[in-house]
Amino acid sequence: MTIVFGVFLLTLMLITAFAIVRTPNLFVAVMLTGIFSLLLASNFFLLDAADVALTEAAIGAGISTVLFLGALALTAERETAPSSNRFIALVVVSVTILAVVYATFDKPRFADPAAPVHQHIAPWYLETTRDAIDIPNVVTAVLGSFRGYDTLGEVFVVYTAGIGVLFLLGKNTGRRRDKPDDAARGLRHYLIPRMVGRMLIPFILLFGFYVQFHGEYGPGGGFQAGAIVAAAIILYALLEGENRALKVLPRGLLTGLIAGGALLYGAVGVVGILLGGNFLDYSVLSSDPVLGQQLGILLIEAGVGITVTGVLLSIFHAFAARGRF
Amino acid sequence: MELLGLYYYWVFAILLMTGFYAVIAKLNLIKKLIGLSLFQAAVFLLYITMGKVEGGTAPIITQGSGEQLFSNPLPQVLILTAIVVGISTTALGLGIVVRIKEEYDTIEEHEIQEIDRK
Amino acid sequence: MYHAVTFALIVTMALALLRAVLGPSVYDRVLAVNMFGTKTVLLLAVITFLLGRPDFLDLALAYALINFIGVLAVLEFFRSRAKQTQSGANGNR
Amino acid sequence: MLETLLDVLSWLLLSVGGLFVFVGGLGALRMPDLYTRMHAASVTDSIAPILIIGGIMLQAGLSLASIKLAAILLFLLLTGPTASNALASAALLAGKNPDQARPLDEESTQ
Repeated sequence: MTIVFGVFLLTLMLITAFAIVRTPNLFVAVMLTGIFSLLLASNFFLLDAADVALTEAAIGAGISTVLFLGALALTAERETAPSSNRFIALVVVSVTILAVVYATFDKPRFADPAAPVHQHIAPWYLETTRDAIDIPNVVTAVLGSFRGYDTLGEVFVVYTAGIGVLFLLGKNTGRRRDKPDDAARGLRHYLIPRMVGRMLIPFILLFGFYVQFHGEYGPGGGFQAGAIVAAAIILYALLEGENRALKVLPRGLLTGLIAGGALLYGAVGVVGILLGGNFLDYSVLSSDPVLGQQLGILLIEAGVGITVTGVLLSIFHAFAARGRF
Repeated sequence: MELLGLYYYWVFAILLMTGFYAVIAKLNLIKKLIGLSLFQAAVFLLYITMGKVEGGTAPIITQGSGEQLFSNPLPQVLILTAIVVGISTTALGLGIVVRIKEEYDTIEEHEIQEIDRK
Repeated sequence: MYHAVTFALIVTMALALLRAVLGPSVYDRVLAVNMFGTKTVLLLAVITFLLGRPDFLDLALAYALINFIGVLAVLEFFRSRAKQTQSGANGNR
Repeated sequence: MLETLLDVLSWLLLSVGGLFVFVGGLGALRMPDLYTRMHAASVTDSIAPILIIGGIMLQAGLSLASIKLAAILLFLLLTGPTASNALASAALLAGKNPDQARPLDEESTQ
């Protein structure tokens, strides 16, 4: 029965995607992207990917809308020209769709337990997690320990993207100073949203930390928690004005967070080497290998969370400082 | 049932190409970025679809559940990080678009090319 | 029974989506997106029980908390747009 | 006996909640202008979550899930009406007059 719901949601996703591409109004496209993200998260959840759905929720519900709207406020709100080479593009796209659809008939049946993907390493992960790491959430175990190198790489990609945005939209534009003070005050004259929003901020922060530290037992972890904490601060910036948010977490501190989180991750790996193990081998961190693994995962998740928070907030402030948004 | 399962893959194909169409046919740079994120979402969907196991549940081991069937955790790990990386790179793209707007005063591809030709 | 509620929620989501696609004004679309968000929270809450894993309610909780930010961002966007055109009219853009 | 009663009550809440959700969605689609649509949509923001989450809570019993559900309900009830209020005031400030019989068809954020 759930597959029928899945099919419904997928159809809605298709309609949304077509509407996004068709509309010439970019603001409308961004609004529809919000809907698309909600549908995507619901679909992930139906496909047993609770962690992924939580990530999509944390990113798609607040931050991506805020970033796109920030960019729209700085550029333009409408497409001015029709598509180019529409005919050729349509032909290319249709041919590719047909080719992929033809290929799907050779793919393993949907959700087939005997599919090749499920044969190789995944059963080993599921089995070994219980003995070697002893935490309930296998996704966190694979993310933090079994594929720790991979995650380190991803953290550095996020780090690099953050640094790139800071380079592109750094603060030395001179425009910030002529900005009238009034514009930096946020939504202060909307009394009711402001009061309710202020009430929500501590709960969002609390929830963020819960997701961070509960990530070994339920859906969650550093990536989600970083996004949620960043969302809380962005909410504060929207309500009270960007300058107040910068007083709480100044730019220097944010840059420190970006570097510090990634460094913490790397340092855990180096400590592993110094204690006689391999890079990112947490078993040597404690006399009990299982406890060492758990400690290592806790530390690197904290590093991930810190970096993600720093990067997302830096990006937000970089966009906010550019214009009146 | 068989066909419903295939539908997931078809939706993947169509979503992927919808995003791709926006990237190649639209002239507005922000629209291209939105198309790119649609493209990304389609790939995420494919990975998670392949990780699903019939009768399985999310790979979080609950106490006393005994022999339970779990969906594949590996694609979930890959996509989980990819989502956060995706938003960071999209933000980078948006940053470039904002800079282009400041330099060229337009975000339409053909107008930018015209200015470049001069 | 959960199935029936899920079905009702999905149908309502479809209606809201239609409203978001049809418009006609931007406010209608924002209204539709907001409504869609609430429906997603309910849908996720119902699906957790449909799948029999109540420990995944965190997901619905996350949406219940964070969806609000989107609406506020839109408000701020409207406000900044209004200001921009004002100052644009005065010629200092 | 008590359990059957709770079951029946929770199914009742769930089905009435589902009905309200559907009616609200239909109203949001069919009503003639923004403010009436908002009126219909707010049904799904207030009474429907109370009924649906109340129904699920009866099924969940006294557990952590119930507490989380209560928190979800609380936040939904806080943010939903606030968002409607903010949106309505933004629309009003932008010059959309509720008295007008015909909806404004222009597509701009002014």
